[in-house]
Amino acid sequence: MSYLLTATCAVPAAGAVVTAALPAGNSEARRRTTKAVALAVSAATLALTAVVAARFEPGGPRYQLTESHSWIRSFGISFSLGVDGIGAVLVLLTAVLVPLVMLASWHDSDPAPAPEGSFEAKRRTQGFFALILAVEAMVLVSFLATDVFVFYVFFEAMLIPMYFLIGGFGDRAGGPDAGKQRSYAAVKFLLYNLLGGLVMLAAVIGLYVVAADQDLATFDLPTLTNAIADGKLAIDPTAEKALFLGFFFAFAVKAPLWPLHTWLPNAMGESTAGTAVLITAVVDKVGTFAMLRYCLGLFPDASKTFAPAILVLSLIGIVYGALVAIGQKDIKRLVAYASISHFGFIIMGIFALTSQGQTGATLYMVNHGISTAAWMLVAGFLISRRGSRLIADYGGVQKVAPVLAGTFLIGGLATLSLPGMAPFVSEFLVLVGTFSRYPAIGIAATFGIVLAALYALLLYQRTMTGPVKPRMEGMPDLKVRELAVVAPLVALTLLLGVYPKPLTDMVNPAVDATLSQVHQTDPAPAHPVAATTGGEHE
Amino acid sequence: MSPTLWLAAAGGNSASIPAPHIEYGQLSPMLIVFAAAVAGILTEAFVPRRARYGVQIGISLLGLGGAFAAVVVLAAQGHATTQAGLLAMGSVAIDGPALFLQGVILLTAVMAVLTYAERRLEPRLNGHGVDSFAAQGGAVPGGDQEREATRAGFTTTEVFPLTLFAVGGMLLFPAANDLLTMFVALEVLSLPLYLLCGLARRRRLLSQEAALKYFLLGAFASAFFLFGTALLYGYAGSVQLGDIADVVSGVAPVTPALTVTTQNDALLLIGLAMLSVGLLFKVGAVPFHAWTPDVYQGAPTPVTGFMAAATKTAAFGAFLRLFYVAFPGLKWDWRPVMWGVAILTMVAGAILAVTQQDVKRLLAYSSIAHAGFILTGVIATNRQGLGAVLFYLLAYSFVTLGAFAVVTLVRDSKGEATHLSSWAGLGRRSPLLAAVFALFLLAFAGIPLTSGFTGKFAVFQAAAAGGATPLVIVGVLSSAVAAFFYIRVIVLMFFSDPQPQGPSVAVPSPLTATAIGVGVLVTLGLGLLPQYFLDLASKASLFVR
Amino acid sequence: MNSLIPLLVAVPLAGAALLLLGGRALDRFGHWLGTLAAAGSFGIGLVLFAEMLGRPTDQRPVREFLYSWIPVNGFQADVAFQLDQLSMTFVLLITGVGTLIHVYSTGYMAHDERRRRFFGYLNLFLAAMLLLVLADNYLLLYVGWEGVGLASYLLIGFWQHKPSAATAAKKAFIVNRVGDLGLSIAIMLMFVEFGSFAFGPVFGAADDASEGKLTAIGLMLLLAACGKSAQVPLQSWLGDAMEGPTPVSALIHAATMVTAGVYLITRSSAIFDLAPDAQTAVVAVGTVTLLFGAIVGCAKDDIKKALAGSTMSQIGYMVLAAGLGPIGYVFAIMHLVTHGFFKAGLFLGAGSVMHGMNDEVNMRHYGGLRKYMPVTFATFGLGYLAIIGFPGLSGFFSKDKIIEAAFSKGGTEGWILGLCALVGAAVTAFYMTRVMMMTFFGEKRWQPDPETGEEPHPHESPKVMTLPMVVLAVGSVFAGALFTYGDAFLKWLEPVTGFEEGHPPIPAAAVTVLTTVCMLAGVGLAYTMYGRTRVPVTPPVGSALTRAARRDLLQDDFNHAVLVRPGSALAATLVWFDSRGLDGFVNGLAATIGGVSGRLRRVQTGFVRTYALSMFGGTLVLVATTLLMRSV
Amino acid sequence: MNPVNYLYLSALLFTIGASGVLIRRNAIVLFMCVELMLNASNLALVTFSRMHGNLDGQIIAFFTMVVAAAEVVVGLAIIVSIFRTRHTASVDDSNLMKL
Repeated sequence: MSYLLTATCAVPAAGAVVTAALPAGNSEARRRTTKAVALAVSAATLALTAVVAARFEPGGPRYQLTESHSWIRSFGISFSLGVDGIGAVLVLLTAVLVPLVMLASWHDSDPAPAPEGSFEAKRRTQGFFALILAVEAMVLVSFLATDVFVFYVFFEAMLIPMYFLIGGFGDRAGGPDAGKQRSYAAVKFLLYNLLGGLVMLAAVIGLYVVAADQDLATFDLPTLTNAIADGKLAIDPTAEKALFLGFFFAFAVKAPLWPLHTWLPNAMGESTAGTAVLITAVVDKVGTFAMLRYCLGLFPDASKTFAPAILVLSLIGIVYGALVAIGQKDIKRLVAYASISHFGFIIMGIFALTSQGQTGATLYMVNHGISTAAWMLVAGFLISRRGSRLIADYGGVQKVAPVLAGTFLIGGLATLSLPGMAPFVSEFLVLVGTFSRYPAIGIAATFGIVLAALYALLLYQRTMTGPVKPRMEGMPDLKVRELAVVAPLVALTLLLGVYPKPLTDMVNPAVDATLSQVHQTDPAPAHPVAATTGGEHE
Repeated sequence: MSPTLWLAAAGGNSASIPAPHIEYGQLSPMLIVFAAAVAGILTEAFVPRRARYGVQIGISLLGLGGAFAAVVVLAAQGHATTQAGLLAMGSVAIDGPALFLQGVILLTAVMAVLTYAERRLEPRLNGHGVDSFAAQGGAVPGGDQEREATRAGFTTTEVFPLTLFAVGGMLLFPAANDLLTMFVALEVLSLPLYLLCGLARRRRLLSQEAALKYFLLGAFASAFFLFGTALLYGYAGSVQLGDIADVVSGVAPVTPALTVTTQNDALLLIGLAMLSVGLLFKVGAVPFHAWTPDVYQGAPTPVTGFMAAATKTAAFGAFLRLFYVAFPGLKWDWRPVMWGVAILTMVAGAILAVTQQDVKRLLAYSSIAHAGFILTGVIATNRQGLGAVLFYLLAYSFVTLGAFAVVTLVRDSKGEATHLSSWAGLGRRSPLLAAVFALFLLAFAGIPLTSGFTGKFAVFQAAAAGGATPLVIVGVLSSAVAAFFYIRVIVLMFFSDPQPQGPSVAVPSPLTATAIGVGVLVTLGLGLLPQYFLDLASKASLFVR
Repeated sequence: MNSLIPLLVAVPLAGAALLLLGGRALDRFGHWLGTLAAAGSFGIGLVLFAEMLGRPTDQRPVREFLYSWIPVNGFQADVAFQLDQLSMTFVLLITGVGTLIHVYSTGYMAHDERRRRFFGYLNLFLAAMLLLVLADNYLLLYVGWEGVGLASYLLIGFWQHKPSAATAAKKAFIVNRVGDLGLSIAIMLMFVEFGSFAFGPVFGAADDASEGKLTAIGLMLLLAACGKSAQVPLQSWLGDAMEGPTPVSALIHAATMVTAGVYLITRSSAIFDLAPDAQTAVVAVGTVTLLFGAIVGCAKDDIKKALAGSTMSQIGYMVLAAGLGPIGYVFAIMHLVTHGFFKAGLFLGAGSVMHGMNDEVNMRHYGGLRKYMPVTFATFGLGYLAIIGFPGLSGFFSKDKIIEAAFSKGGTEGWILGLCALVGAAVTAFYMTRVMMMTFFGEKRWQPDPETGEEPHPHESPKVMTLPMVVLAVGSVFAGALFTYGDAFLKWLEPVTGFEEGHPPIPAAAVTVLTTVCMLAGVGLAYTMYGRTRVPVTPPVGSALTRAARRDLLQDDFNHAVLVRPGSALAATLVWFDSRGLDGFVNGLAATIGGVSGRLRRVQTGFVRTYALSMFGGTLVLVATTLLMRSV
Repeated sequence: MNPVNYLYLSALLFTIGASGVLIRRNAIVLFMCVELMLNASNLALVTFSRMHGNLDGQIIAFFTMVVAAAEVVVGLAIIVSIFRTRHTASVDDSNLMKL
């Protein structure tokens, strides 16, 4: 039994502890060591995940590199990990983003003017980076867990470090009541997700009780899903529906799905750009990921029953998020609402129950992570320069800081999923996948792409073009560090747009497995023509 | 009265009253504690004032430690499982739950004693370090006598023997196998607590008021308990839980008297209800909770911690034994009622806590909510439920003690600063303490990887398995509400700006530090690696009859 | 040999990458680098053309599979190119005209400090446009389709510091996105219908599909075409697109990109031929637009906007032709090519004029420029003659064929179309003559620069700018004749698009005559209005129609009233709803709990007897319920 | 004489005691009412003991008296100390802690 996955999760966890324990102090040197250590740890994690991805064989069994360590026998709980294609790509995403986020928020944790000897002055930096690493560790576990209980535990525990990140560290743009706003956002984030989590807890217990009644007292996901698939474990329909809703509610809050989304704009608006990226690009993905793995795997029939309703909600989310984004005055909130619209697409892809939809959704998770990270982080650089989040305060940036403007535009274009960029691939797959089962919804969702163009380009036009606004002159262009953050993201966006095959090869088998759990096959075309790859029809 | 009457009452066979046979070895935990208590009293009588403090601590720790050792030995001898049985003519049971809870109570007591003995928090009085108890309990607050005592640096070392007596009662309570023993145990654990509540060094008026309220209501409740006992005795002709169970299930040999009394279910049901009142009062379940916030607030904080942890444990122990041993046959009568009580307790506890402004009252209401959660496990009435409740009590005790120990450290000129507003920004000034308290709060809130979560999961799981799914749902929802006010405190500590003349955090002696440290360890340990203790609890989860 | 095909795209793409990522180092010679890339692509195009001619007709189309792009079970998208006669025609047009305009731009943009980036964008456009016409499946075509949209966005907004430019750019992109909606839905329909969206398979299986499905696909494709080719109702962006530098207008918004719609329709002939209703829609759109554009063209005083109007209407002709089916496709493409020449020429001429008149665009401030810029005048003049369809010049041949085909549609439909086309011809002649007169004839109406106040000193543009104009002029003169000679173009394209002889109700010669007459009428009218009578510097009020035409026939006002204002209102409402409604509900819930808590607290009076009472009450309830449980 | 009547009496006493607790203000009287409730229980115990013809009830009664005595000790101690502090034995006066 290899310990590779455990190691992958343990490294950032240990790193968090170490970072937190680093000698306190406000000296620039002390802070630099802290940051260096944290960055090194995240880099090591990235290396490990790279190994995982390399060791992963797309053709192989569903879960690979599996390991299982008995944890709480009384409830048939074991700390078991395993990676499937979907998990693999998301693990990679996480590991790639975290170092970049750290690099991007290099100075966000430098102490604001604070009384000597206070926490701000002493341990702020350690805290910030330790929390990021803690979040990374927990997210990794929840992507890798193959035990429902283990997943639940980390799905929940993740909230705490996230909560302190949001509440403890904001960007420099906050007004006089920034602190109040921040803690409001943090509490809102925590309560929403905690409520979701507690409802899920009831469902988790319910699932266990139901399973235990049919002497299958375990939380082991493969065991459960297989038992359900071949009817060894029969959950009566009403119970299944209830349990499904219990799980789905938690994930829908996390994802977030309309109308449970209202915590996201506050959280992303008030926290630092880096934290915002962690929220929307990494943590929220656990929600959509879990829908795919747990809702569909454990409750196939209920999933099918509720799919149409969920599709409608996600459709509303797509349009609603985009429209509200158009109406925003605050850059970061705009990005947040854009993300809500995108999550609509992801969820739609998942519950269209077609292989295009689900592969699309999975890629969407990755691509949205990358592109939004690029967009948000550049926005963060911008905000850190001018000290304001208000769109109205900006204008003509492209004149003074062309590179910043350029990268911001690229981020925007990626967000409106321009063909040739990664998001296009996933978005189109989702649309096709949805369309092929629910044409009306598919078409309606397509209108999202127009709205996306609207909010993305409006934001660019208002901030970057036109005459240079006062207090804009002499705004410095991107520094090397900032370029080092954006460049990889842009590169990935283009690369995955032009050549997504490596990812699709990883994801497809997992998606097929998921669909077979739900007993669904893609609708066949009306007048099929010979499959057309590799130029066969020459 | 005259002999003839006697004989008549005794049914004419007075000669054959058997000489009681007592298993001293298996009763040793209680005996040791009581012995230590008596020794403590003697210390008060004969040891010079200066030396008492040390001696009392020594005696207490020795007594409690010894008792704990005895418990361990008994458990090792298998008295928890195979050798479980009835002692002292069937009036005391020694079995898994009894020993487990006795162990928990003793450990809690040890930590409590540590916090009692803390003398670094109060400013030294002309060279004498003093603890958080009144210089002289009897002296009028602000009166000359008190000033005198204070100047002399007196301290009320009687608290140690009092606590030992209370502990003794608590040890007996969950082991009591007949209603009379239970009643006596109830009183033995309550009376010293009444006194302890009134012995705070600061805010003595509040302290005395707390004592008064606790005492009057306690006495009121035990009156109900006693009347319930009377009625049940009337119904079953015996106060032994086992016999009562037999009579209820109709397997007992029928005597002419029984034929009369057992026709009258009212006796049985009313008696049951009144017994529950006495116990529900102790565990602080709605609507018998009213005393909790006031008493918790007024009592000296170390005492509050001790009460909150140990009393609840003991009371739930008795509660479980009563319902699992004497009234399994009555499930269908008492379970619906308890459902109501549990729901009411969870919801009211959570909701009432939302608007509290005083840390100790907040914790009081949270303890009410937790009583509700534990009740869901009790209602499960299956072996899982029993095990879950045992585990929950273990987890809860240490979190509670730890939390109250932290409260003792946050002080300003007027002593402990318990008003929430003064806790603002604590996390900025002393992050470590705030982090520890946050951990305890998160455990209360049942966040995963803390003991609170494991316990909550266990009881809810048992309840669901026992068919009480609605209770579970109410449980999680009220947990959400509860989370709200725990988080409120965390926000206050970490995200709001410190007050200019806010409280300072006193540096405790190793005593309190140990108590808190152990609390932290147990909280994390039971969250991360609970397996051993879950096993222990489930092994212990069988009552002897 | 096929392996050259990817290079067609790769070369300009590389150029773009180099120019955009390469730092200031490239500033000095970057523009030549870009031009080189264009020329190189053109060269490759010529080579491929040569060797395509070398092959027998049936083997001319070639396909080059690069790699599998998005493989998801049934959904197989490849990166694969297809080079057939149709694509080849476009390749040559794009790279050829493209190269010329690169050269022109080296002069035109000489003084712009962001010149390097400009050429980067131009290269990017070339790459995208080539991808569009070379793709062998609709999804890859989509990439090029939006790629050119992006390039156009970047180039229209090249002078971003001008809010008007930024707005125009955004508008162009958004309106195009609406069109793209159509394309993506069409692709989805194809996927659901055929399980594929590659040209070969889809066209192969087209006749299995129900006409309804095909009509739907066709209409969606038409929507896409409307967006890209500025056809009614999605034409509103083209006028504003003139905010971009003039070479951009010439290349993108006249010669190449805007014709992509025509390409799409022609390429999808297999679908349209089986969906007559869709074809009717296409024809209708084309006809409406050709008149619409022409009318707008008549009213504009801004030379570029006048030309933009004319572009719109000329593309209307092409779309009309394409909608006519096999009788039209060839001529649509033919007109597309010739139009590519003369319209590019005209725009470059306009650019040259502006260059000389320090960027003045208002024709009312021109006049009598022929003496000052002879070359420009000559080339512009030839382009003018070509577009109005002066006999013998290229426009004459291509347009005439279209009108003829329109008549051949047959029935009243045919008559209507034909007559509209004729009217269009007349109007074309009118507004082009107007432009000609106002710009090069009549007395000077030059105005000092509003800012600097300096008088304009019109002068001929440098060789590097005039040369391309000359080349294009030559093209606009001879292309038509060349193509028609022995039906060369027809023979060339027929294998791809198919062709059937049209049979106009009136003899072809008659049509030609009619066309010429209309043309002359238009010229005459315009001459009397603008040649003989002097042109007022300030525009006269004009008729209602004129006033409307000046505002693009109220197109924008319509959009604003129907889409923009309600849209932003809706957005605002939703913002309110989000914070007040949803969030309000949640916060309200929290507040309610707090309120309940506050009220419940009152029970905790602090009076011990109240507590006792609550206990007593509790006991009674407990007893009562226990007894009740038993009795029920 | 039918022992059941003694039960009625004890119930009556118990109720009187309970309502006394609720009605009276003086801590001492309150306390006496509690004692009354205990004695009511004793009466019941003894009666039942008689009915069942075993001694348990009577023994319990003795225990109860002892316990009650202990309660008195503690109770009076508390009440007296409060009286000395506040110079009143009215329970309603001590409600510093509420809500």
